[in-house]
Amino acid sequence: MKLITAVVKPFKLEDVKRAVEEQGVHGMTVTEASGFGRQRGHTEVYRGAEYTVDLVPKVRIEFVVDDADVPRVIDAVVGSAHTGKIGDGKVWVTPVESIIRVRTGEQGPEAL
Amino acid sequence: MKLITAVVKPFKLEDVKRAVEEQGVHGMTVTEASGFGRQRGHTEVYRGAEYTVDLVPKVRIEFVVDDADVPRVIDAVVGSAHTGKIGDGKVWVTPVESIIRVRTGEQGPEAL
Amino acid sequence: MKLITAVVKPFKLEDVKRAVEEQGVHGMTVTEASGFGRQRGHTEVYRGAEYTVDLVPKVRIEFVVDDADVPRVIDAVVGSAHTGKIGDGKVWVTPVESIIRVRTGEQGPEAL
Amino acid sequence: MEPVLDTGTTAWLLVSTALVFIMIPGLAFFYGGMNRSKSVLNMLMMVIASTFVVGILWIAYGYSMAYGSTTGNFVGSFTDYFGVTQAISVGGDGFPPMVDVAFQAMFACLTVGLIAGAVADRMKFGAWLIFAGVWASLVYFPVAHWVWGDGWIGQLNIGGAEVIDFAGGTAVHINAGAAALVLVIVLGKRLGWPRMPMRPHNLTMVMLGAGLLWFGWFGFNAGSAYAADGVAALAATNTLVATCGGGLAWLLVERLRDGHATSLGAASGIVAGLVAITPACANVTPLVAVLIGAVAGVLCALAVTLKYRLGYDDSFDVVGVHLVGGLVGTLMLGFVATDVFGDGASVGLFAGGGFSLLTVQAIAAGGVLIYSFVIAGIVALVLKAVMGIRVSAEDETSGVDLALHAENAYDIVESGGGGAFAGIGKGSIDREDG
Amino acid sequence: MEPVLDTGTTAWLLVSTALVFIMIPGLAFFYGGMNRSKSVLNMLMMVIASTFVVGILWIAYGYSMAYGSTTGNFVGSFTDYFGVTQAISVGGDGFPPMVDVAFQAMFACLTVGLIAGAVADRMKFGAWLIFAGVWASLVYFPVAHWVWGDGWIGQLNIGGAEVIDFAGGTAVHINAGAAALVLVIVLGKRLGWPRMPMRPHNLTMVMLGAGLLWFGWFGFNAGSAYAADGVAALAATNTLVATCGGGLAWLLVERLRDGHATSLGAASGIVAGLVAITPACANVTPLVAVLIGAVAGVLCALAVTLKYRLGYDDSFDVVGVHLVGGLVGTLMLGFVATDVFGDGASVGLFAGGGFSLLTVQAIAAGGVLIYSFVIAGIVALVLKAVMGIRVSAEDETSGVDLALHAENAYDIVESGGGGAFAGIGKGSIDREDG
Amino acid sequence: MEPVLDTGTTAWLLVSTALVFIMIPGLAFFYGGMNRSKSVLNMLMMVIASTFVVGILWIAYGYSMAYGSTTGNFVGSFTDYFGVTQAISVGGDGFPPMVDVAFQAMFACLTVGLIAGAVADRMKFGAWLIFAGVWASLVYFPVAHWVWGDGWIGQLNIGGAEVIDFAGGTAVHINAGAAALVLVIVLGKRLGWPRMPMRPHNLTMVMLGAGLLWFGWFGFNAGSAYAADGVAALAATNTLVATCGGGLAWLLVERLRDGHATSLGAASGIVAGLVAITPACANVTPLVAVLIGAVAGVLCALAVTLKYRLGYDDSFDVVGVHLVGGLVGTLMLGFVATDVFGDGASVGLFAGGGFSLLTVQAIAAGGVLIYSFVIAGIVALVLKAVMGIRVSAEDETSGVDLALHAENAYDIVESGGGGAFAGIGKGSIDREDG
Ligand SMILES: Nc1ncnc2c1ncn2[C@@H]1O[C@H](COP(=O)(O)OP(=O)(O)O)[C@@H](O)[C@H]1O
Ligand SMILES: Nc1ncnc2c1ncn2[C@@H]1O[C@H](COP(=O)(O)OP(=O)(O)O)[C@@H](O)[C@H]1O
Ligand SMILES: Nc1ncnc2c1ncn2[C@@H]1O[C@H](COP(=O)(O)OP(=O)(O)O)[C@@H](O)[C@H]1O
Repeated sequence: MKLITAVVKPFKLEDVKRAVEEQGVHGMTVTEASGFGRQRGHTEVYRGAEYTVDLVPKVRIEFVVDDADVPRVIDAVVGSAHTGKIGDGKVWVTPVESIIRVRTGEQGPEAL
Repeated sequence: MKLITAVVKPFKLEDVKRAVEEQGVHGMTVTEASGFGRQRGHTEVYRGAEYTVDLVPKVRIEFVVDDADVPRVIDAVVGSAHTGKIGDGKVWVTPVESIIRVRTGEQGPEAL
Repeated sequence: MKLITAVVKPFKLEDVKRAVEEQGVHGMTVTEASGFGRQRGHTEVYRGAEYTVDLVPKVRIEFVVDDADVPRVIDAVVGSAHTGKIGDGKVWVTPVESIIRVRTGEQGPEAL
Repeated sequence: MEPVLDTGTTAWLLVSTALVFIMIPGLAFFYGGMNRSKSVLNMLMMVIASTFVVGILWIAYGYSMAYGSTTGNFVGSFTDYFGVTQAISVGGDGFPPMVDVAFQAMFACLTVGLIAGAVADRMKFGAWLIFAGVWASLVYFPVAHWVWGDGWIGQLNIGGAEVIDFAGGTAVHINAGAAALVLVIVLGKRLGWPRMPMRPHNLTMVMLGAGLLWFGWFGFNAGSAYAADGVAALAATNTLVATCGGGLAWLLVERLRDGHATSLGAASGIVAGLVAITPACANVTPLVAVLIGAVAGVLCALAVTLKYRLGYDDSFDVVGVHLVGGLVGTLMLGFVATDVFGDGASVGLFAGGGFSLLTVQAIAAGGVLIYSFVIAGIVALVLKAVMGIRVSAEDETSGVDLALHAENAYDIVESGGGGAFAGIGKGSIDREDG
Repeated sequence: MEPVLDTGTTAWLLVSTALVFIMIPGLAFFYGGMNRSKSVLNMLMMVIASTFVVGILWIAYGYSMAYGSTTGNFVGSFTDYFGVTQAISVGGDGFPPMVDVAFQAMFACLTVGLIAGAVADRMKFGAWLIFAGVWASLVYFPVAHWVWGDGWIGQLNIGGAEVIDFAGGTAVHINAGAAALVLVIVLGKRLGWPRMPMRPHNLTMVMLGAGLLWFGWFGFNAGSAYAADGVAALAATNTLVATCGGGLAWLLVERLRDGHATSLGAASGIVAGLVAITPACANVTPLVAVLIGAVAGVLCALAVTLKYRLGYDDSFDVVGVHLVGGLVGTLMLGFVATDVFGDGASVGLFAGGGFSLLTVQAIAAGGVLIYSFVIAGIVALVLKAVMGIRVSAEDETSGVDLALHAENAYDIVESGGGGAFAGIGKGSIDREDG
Repeated sequence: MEPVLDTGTTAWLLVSTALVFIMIPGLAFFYGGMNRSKSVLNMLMMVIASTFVVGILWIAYGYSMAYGSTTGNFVGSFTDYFGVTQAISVGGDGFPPMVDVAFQAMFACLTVGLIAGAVADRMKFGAWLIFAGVWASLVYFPVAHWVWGDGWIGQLNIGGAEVIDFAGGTAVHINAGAAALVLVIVLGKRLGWPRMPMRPHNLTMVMLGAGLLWFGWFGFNAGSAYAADGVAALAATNTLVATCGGGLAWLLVERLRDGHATSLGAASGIVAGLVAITPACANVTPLVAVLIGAVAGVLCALAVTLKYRLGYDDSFDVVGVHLVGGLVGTLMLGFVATDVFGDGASVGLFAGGGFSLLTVQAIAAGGVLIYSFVIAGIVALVLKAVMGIRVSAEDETSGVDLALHAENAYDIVESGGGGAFAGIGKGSIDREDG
């Protein structure tokens, strides 16, 4: 099993959710985050003053999925979160050794 | 060492905390999250109108623990977070290669 | 590739950011968190009453970095987040199997 | 005899002016709290900036159109009080005319602001401001003349019954409600409505707004007595208790229909009660005022779900609360109005007045409703054709606060202690997201 | 001579009515900010909805019980002013009686609302509303008669000294404080109290509440002069400066005791000063008013920790601030009251009046304290037996806002820009959690 | 003839007192919303606690220094009204003198509070309170004497032209603005300024503050007529429409300069318009008032960026809005003042009055500006030398709310339902972080 972590632009959350649902993903966990990357250095004007923005709002989405589903889910996320503009985000994959559903105690793929 | 990530119902946080403390867990890190899973599809009435709820509030708890403690901690979490109703959450385990305590620079089990 | 997760005191975020930038880290993702550790048990007085504080505010920072950069980045984080007082936080490392840049679809080190 | 200044009445009108003023921010918060957090500032801005516009138009020519010498009982002279310099005087007969200018200015600004609650999240800011100015000029100023100036509604008399619209159930609430209805029909629904819940982002703000509205409404209603006397006192008492009735009734409906009495319901019931008692507050006894409020509470609580059945996205229920509540108060007078002060006021059916009062009330309400609906609809259609009145889907999705005003309302770091995020950019603008 | 309407006084009473009204939302915010964020709406609802109930009861029979012809100096006639139609008139002797109905209605609603601060997070909403209505009927209306009607406290005279309770230290604050004390004893502690900190979730809201309370208190105190004259002016000045004294004193206590002067302390000191000067504001000079406020600031700051020692969970210190502050002002008058206007008012010990004034003040305070405590206790016990007054532990844990009102106060997405969470369900209800 | 009490005027002054009072919390919120969330409570505390101090000083000796018999037209007697007991009376000539004590007390407190907006995030709380008390004593009380007592500004007469400062453009706004300027020069910049954005943490709070300020300003300006008459009515009307002009103008500048009209701009434009019309509200017609507001809106919107060029960290633009806005209103009178009431008031250049009025206006403005700047600078330097006026860098970084007041403003758990974090410590204090 794998954990896919995606950091994407907040307004893309709905789209990503719909895209992965179509791939049969049954669940995900979302947190609000702030991101720092190449977008850094971008300047803004407010009340007549300029300043540099470092951290921009992102959402961080986690999916635990079966190994076999990883490529499809990644494609769905990348496809739906893509705008082509800087700051679109990252998706990374880490190994998961086990997973349990709290409600039932089921383990492994059944827990998803 | 392992990282145990638990996504549970917010009002269970206190119970989980107490349960893992009894297992000798020395620390944890908590973030507010929103969850999407089988609970999705559930409908609500507000101001006379019905709508579907997708994301429901959860807390996401991380414990870095010794390999040997993993089963006990998982049992404590699952036991204390359990309500038997849909949306109770998930617990998953990922490998940790190293850990450092910032205050002292200690590494490995001593850092916990 | 590795994922470095650092949980540090909130007011150290700026310092950590600067320190890792000097190590050439190109990006990071930050979430607000609450921590529970040895700091627990600490008591406070408010409105004439004493009570124990369990969860204290932290920030949780994630860096995906090349394997080779891990030690340097950890040193930078530990060095910059250090105050020597209890509650300074932890840094842990987990393996990453792949990473993709959403904007371009680049994979691996190029995605960083 | 020389005109005598009544300083007590003048003091009361000055205060009432300030009280009605605070309803404007009150309204902004009442609506703003119902927004999602990505569009609350835009709502505050719509209400405040339309006040900027209408306040200036009012002293330029609005007061003159409302209170100047009449042209065919339709509209007052544009120039009689142009710039309101003619109203400047130290004294006055009872009160200086300028205090009436200020007092009524607040009514004009507030009435226009009411409409904003219907168009949350999706209207172009510039188009809103133009709509506000044009609607005030073509609809509100004439209708104020109809009701309070020398206009046809004030002149109506059927079988001795004359229209009762003490503080503006018709001129303010039905008027604004009708305009809101047609404006949202032209504007269209919010993206995702009604599928997405779009619940209030800050119910304490809604409550603050309701509290300020209720507070200011004492000036709105009791100030409309144009005297510091027992009429004002009755209006104040009725303003309190009708609202109690409205709030309680709305909560009961929710408890029975949805299972829970909500704070949004309490706030809405307050406003429904206030709206309904507005035309009626000097023409019924307090227990009847409770009844009027309660009926409005029930009917408005039911009416706010109409939009789901009929499919117009009146975002914060301007129609369901102001149009319906205004009709409740205006028409109930036809039944329950009594001659409380024994000065020969028109009375309703139950007080032996027959159907005459009900008839004139219905004519007044219907006349204003249709006029406002038609003119507002034409204005909206013209603006839509000429400049567009709706923001892009992208701006609507990412939020009009950011898109139109380059701001997010909140940058609250609850951990506080570290100030980690504060001002580093979290509250700032991710322009590439647009 | 025909009764003459004083429009200035009438205007001032109309305004004071509105000013006391705004104390109700002010109180709701003062308390609501101290809640945890999972129960703020319930606090707003308790204060607002008890106002709905008490407002209606007041005009139905409350005013009559307070100001109707007396039965044994204990309670006024139920019917003299039933429905308050008897108070309707255009003019009046000085002011129209109806303005007194409205002004005093606010006192009744506010006094009941004060009690809500003690029972945060855990009382059944329906039980609260019934308690509010019954306590108002059995305690507040009679006590108002005792103090301001033809009741025994107004009649007390020992050695020429008569009770001074200008704006209601006894009738309002001691009265509400005593009821709050017994109600929380019957109701029990919040789960986790006092182990869990349960700190205020929004101190800016507490400050807003304190600001609105202070603002409205000018009407509460200076309006109680029932005239727009120098007595009202002195009351207003004292209302300002006693509060300055109370705020400063509380901050000093905190600085010395806890190390930091807090904003919760500033807000509490404001209220303590206001409470203490309420009975006294027309009977002392401004510098003495500062002293009264400062003494109240110190004593209340110390008193709010009593609950930890005695073990009653008076959540937001209704006892520590209103009961104690009310006693401070009422009893200090026995020492420092002077005949400021030279009209023969009772004076205290330091002005050569001996112990007479202190004695009557103590009798009045004690009488109201005991009566309110006993009756409120009986009402609470009966309600507890009959219907239960406390929510389930599950509802209390997950939060009464959600459990009772199906709402969360806030759904704020600070990142704003994306509107990712807004309205998708984060602010919505996870019903399974219950 | 016996002095006659005018209850209408007295009522209006009592109300105006309350209205000016609410500007104090209004100001606190206006500024507080602009803070980062780690320092909002400290801002509220600075404004509220300086009110505690100045309120007491005012009745002790401030009123006496302002309105007592003059010493060389520089300052009033310290003892004439010491403790203001001399002002106690039931009646009075027109109004009881005590109502003037209360009304003017609010001006003193507010003026001092204005300065706080410049020193956000970094000033020691104790040092601020001492500065507040000393500046009030050495600067505000004498300057009030200059302008409204028997002081030199009130005596100025050049070619028949006398200074016009109706409600305090010079005495309040220029005075506070000049003090703020020198204080921030002595205090130094916030850490990270101007590199870090430090944007407002809660723009709805800024709007609430602006709304309350506007509301209270009706009492500030129209109350300064010291009568419930047509002068007050004109002042009220101008207070409305100048503000509309100011708000609209600021939004236009932002739209053209930055691309977006912001809510911070709307709020700032409101205050700029209010400041500018303050001295002028009884000496111009409403359309000219719109012009004054609009000019202030434009010039202040441009002036707030000066600090970046000149390098002083006037955090929330006390200089840019109050000093500049006060100068705009005061000096524009030299051009546009007209004798609106035909009572021989000084008129400006455009009304044929030549340069005399402009000259006296400039002398008054300049005199107060220099005096306040110099004395405030000396006070600040002495305090800096004696006790230090700035918090440690550590406290500033982690936030003064926590460091000075042991609190965080917010502990909002938006998920609500679970109440997971609420009160468990998230809102509590991580003392080791300091
Ligand atoms: N090395 C990294 N580790 C963790 N998160 C990262 C890393 N690099 C980027 N991110 C996250 O991805 C987001 C987008 O990255 P950025 O470099 O701004 O844009 P892009 O991927 O389009 O070049 C960042 O805001 C941050 O949240
Ligand atoms: N595949 C997944 N990856 C990550 N988080 C998940 C996944 N599935 C569920 N979750 C989390 O677990 C929570 C509970 O899951 P849900 O399916 O609603 O209930 P249950 O586990 O009782 O069937 C979700 O709200 C979500 O936060
Ligand atoms: N076992 C753990 N798993 C996850 N996070 C932990 C763990 N132990 C500590 N932490 C995090 O590190 C923070 C600091 O730990 P703490 O024990 O308080 O201080 P120190 O590391 O200085 O001894 C905690 O607040 C928590 O967020």
